[in-house]
Amino acid sequence: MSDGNFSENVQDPRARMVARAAREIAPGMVVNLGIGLPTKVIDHLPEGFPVCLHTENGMAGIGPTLPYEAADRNLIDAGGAYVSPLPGTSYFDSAVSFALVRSGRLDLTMLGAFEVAESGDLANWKIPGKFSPGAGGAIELAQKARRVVVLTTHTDRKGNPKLLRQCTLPLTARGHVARIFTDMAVVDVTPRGFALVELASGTTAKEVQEATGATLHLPAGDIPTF
Amino acid sequence: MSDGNFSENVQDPRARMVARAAREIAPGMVVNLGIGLPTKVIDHLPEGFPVCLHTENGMAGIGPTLPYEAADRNLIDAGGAYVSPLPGTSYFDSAVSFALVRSGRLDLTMLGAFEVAESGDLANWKIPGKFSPGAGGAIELAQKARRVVVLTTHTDRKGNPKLLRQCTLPLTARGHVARIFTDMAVVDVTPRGFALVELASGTTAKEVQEATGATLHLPAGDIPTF
Amino acid sequence: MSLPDKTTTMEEAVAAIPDGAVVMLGGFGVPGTPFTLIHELVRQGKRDLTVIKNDANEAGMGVDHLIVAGLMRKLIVTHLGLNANAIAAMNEGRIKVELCAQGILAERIRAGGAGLQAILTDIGLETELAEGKQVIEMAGKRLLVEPAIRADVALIHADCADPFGNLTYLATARNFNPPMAMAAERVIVETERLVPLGGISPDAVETPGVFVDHICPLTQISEEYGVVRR
Amino acid sequence: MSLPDKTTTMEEAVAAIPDGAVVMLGGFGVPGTPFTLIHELVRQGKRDLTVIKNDANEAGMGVDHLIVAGLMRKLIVTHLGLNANAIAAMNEGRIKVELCAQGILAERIRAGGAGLQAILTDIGLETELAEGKQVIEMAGKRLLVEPAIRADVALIHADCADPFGNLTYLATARNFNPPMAMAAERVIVETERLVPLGGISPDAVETPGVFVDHICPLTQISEEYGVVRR
Repeated sequence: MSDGNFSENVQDPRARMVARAAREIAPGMVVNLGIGLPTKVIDHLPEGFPVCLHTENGMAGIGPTLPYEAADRNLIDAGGAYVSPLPGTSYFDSAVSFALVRSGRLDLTMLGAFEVAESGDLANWKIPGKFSPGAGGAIELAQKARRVVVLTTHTDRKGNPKLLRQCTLPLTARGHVARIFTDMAVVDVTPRGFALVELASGTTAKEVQEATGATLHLPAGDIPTF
Repeated sequence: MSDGNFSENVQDPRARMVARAAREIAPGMVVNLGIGLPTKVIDHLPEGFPVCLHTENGMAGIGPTLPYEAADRNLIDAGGAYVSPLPGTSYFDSAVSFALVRSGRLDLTMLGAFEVAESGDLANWKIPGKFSPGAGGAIELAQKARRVVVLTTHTDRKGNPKLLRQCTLPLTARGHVARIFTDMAVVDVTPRGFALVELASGTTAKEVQEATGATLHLPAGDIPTF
Repeated sequence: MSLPDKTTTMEEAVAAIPDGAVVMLGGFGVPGTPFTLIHELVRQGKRDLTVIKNDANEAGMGVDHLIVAGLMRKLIVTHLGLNANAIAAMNEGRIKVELCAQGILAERIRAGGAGLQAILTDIGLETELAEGKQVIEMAGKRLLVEPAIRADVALIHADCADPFGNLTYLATARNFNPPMAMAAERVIVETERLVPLGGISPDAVETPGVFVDHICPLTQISEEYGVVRR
Repeated sequence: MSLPDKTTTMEEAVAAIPDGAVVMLGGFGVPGTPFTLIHELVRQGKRDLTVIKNDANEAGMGVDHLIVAGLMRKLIVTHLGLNANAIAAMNEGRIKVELCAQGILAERIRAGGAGLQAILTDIGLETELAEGKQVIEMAGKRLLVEPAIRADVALIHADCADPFGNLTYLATARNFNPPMAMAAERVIVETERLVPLGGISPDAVETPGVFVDHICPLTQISEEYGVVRR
């Protein structure tokens, strides 16, 4: 965790994406961070920042992760990391945990993605024939958080775009992604499709468009960088 | 509460009915006693008898009722009586309280009645135009307890029978009453209709038949008394 | 990270409730009824309310004040037999009353709090409680569709709260409070005790603060909360 | 009145489970998994089991023993990504796997425990999780019918129990244990600690003993329960 401020001047593009995503969290929010890149957002929150982190295995108010030696065997997050409580943390069962998600008490979820469509469709749980371990809690997080944002590299390992006109993989949820943070840009899902909001410093709008599998609408004026 | 044994030699016919009904409770049962006559069954259980009494406002393991001076303002039963906990009592919310009832964990409920039909139909919550305060928890108790028995005077204040071929009042539940304890008799609901099981001492089968609004099938041999 | 502070005054919390609101009230009889919040509703003269509560309390206390003051349009309830005012208001058409089976009311509220749309149940089939309700067939069985209920506001009585809104209740004062505290757009809590963050063990929390919007510490426990001499 | 004693041995409690049983297992990852009861299932060689659990644990622990021993016919689960044995058994057709959205599995189990027949939800609509499910229309909205789930047996891991079966859990070891402990014909609990009746405050009980059939005190906490070094 950083020291009282959001992180600045992060060099690595992925770390910069994560640091930028952290600024998406407003004081007082209830937030669920998905497994993988989203979990790292926690490291970029200012110390003492007023936020309630939720994990779907039954905890609101996640504190810092603990090393093996200091871990409590009964206290993990949904990704299996050993975490700690804060003053004011609560534990609850799995039914209550998703009651919170489905009834609108989760202000924000940050999820990973295989594919995101310009309509806000998300695919992040199944690659038929290759990978189908079950969706866990992703369906409900993606469908019911008040705001759904995605953290992902802009392209896959082979350089293929992950932001597409339509998803080709089985969907997690339809039409709920509002914003995408990548190593190249911040992109909003709008009624017109993808809209470029910010550029990673050193990246051009042209490069982002070339790495995107759908039209990228550009803003009228200057494009902020992160 | 009596002293280590079920009550014997009770003189008053209503008290005798209640004492007889108490012997319906087997050790280890989970039991809900409805408001009115059924609540009095508690006074006829032997001290230390192993039974878990449930009240629908959120308690399993009711202990003795308390006088005004000793009452806890936060601890009542569903009828508003101030009760006490036992070692091993638990409190829970109203959703859990009826989860227990509907899911088959309630072994026995004892309810009052306006009318009981020979098919086991029960009417005990509404007299149209006169009395319709709502059924509270009665519908679920009558429909879902593993065994439903009724405690009632055999006739109403005007001497009209309460055990009938068909109920005339709105039903609480259809076909669930198994046994009826009255001031005159113990009557079972069978596939053939009402069957006389026991007689209050000093009462004849003929008298019971005359006070009953349906055919009363008599047992082959002697009829036990209570 | 730290957890935000939701303490406020009762005046302010109740001021945000609009006329015409659907309001859930915790409590079963006296225990768990948010008597002080109800008084504040009356003091601020909130009108045309739809109230959801297990029972109508008794004459002269709790929900009865809303009936007497003419602030209630509709009451969704399981039993109002102990309050002659409520029965009279129903019979004279001054309030509309919807009667529910008690456990089904609890489950409909819980379903609202759990973000479900409805439950399917056989409770009340073949009784007049089933009249007018949607019936569907599932695996050859006829079942009633009982829609989830959510409210604009839930008024909750807790024994103990921390500033984030984690709550505990005492004995049978729990009753409808936990499901209602999950099922409203705005959850306002009156609490007998306020402890600092960390003052309630994370395992002991009965309503997680995530569901709660406003915490109002009570400055006194009026006699309405006491033992009723009958 | 007094509350009955339900303590017994693990051997005896598990012996009553028939081959072919539908068995719920508490736990999410390591915390709350009834590892010792699972070992006893394997030792007694119960066959043809249908297992309902959040996840398939990891290779070499918990539910994996049932897969490796060939005792499991079907697994109803939300995620099995951490257990390569489970994925292989699924891909090779040795076990049938039914995948559920996590919160919907929890709610289906809870509905079973609450004596409801089903819940109606929009979760999973327009995804392949909706395939083959009954859809109904309520108030103009299409909704999925998700049937309640009950099991023949639930195996539960508690931190603390009293002889009547009142239970408490620790931290995130709670997870699926409370809803499962309400949703089975026979509920068997392994507990790290056994306290006398009255040893758990009535307000602190997380699973009321009314739902519980057998209490088996653990004599040791094997390394499976420990912190996993990754």
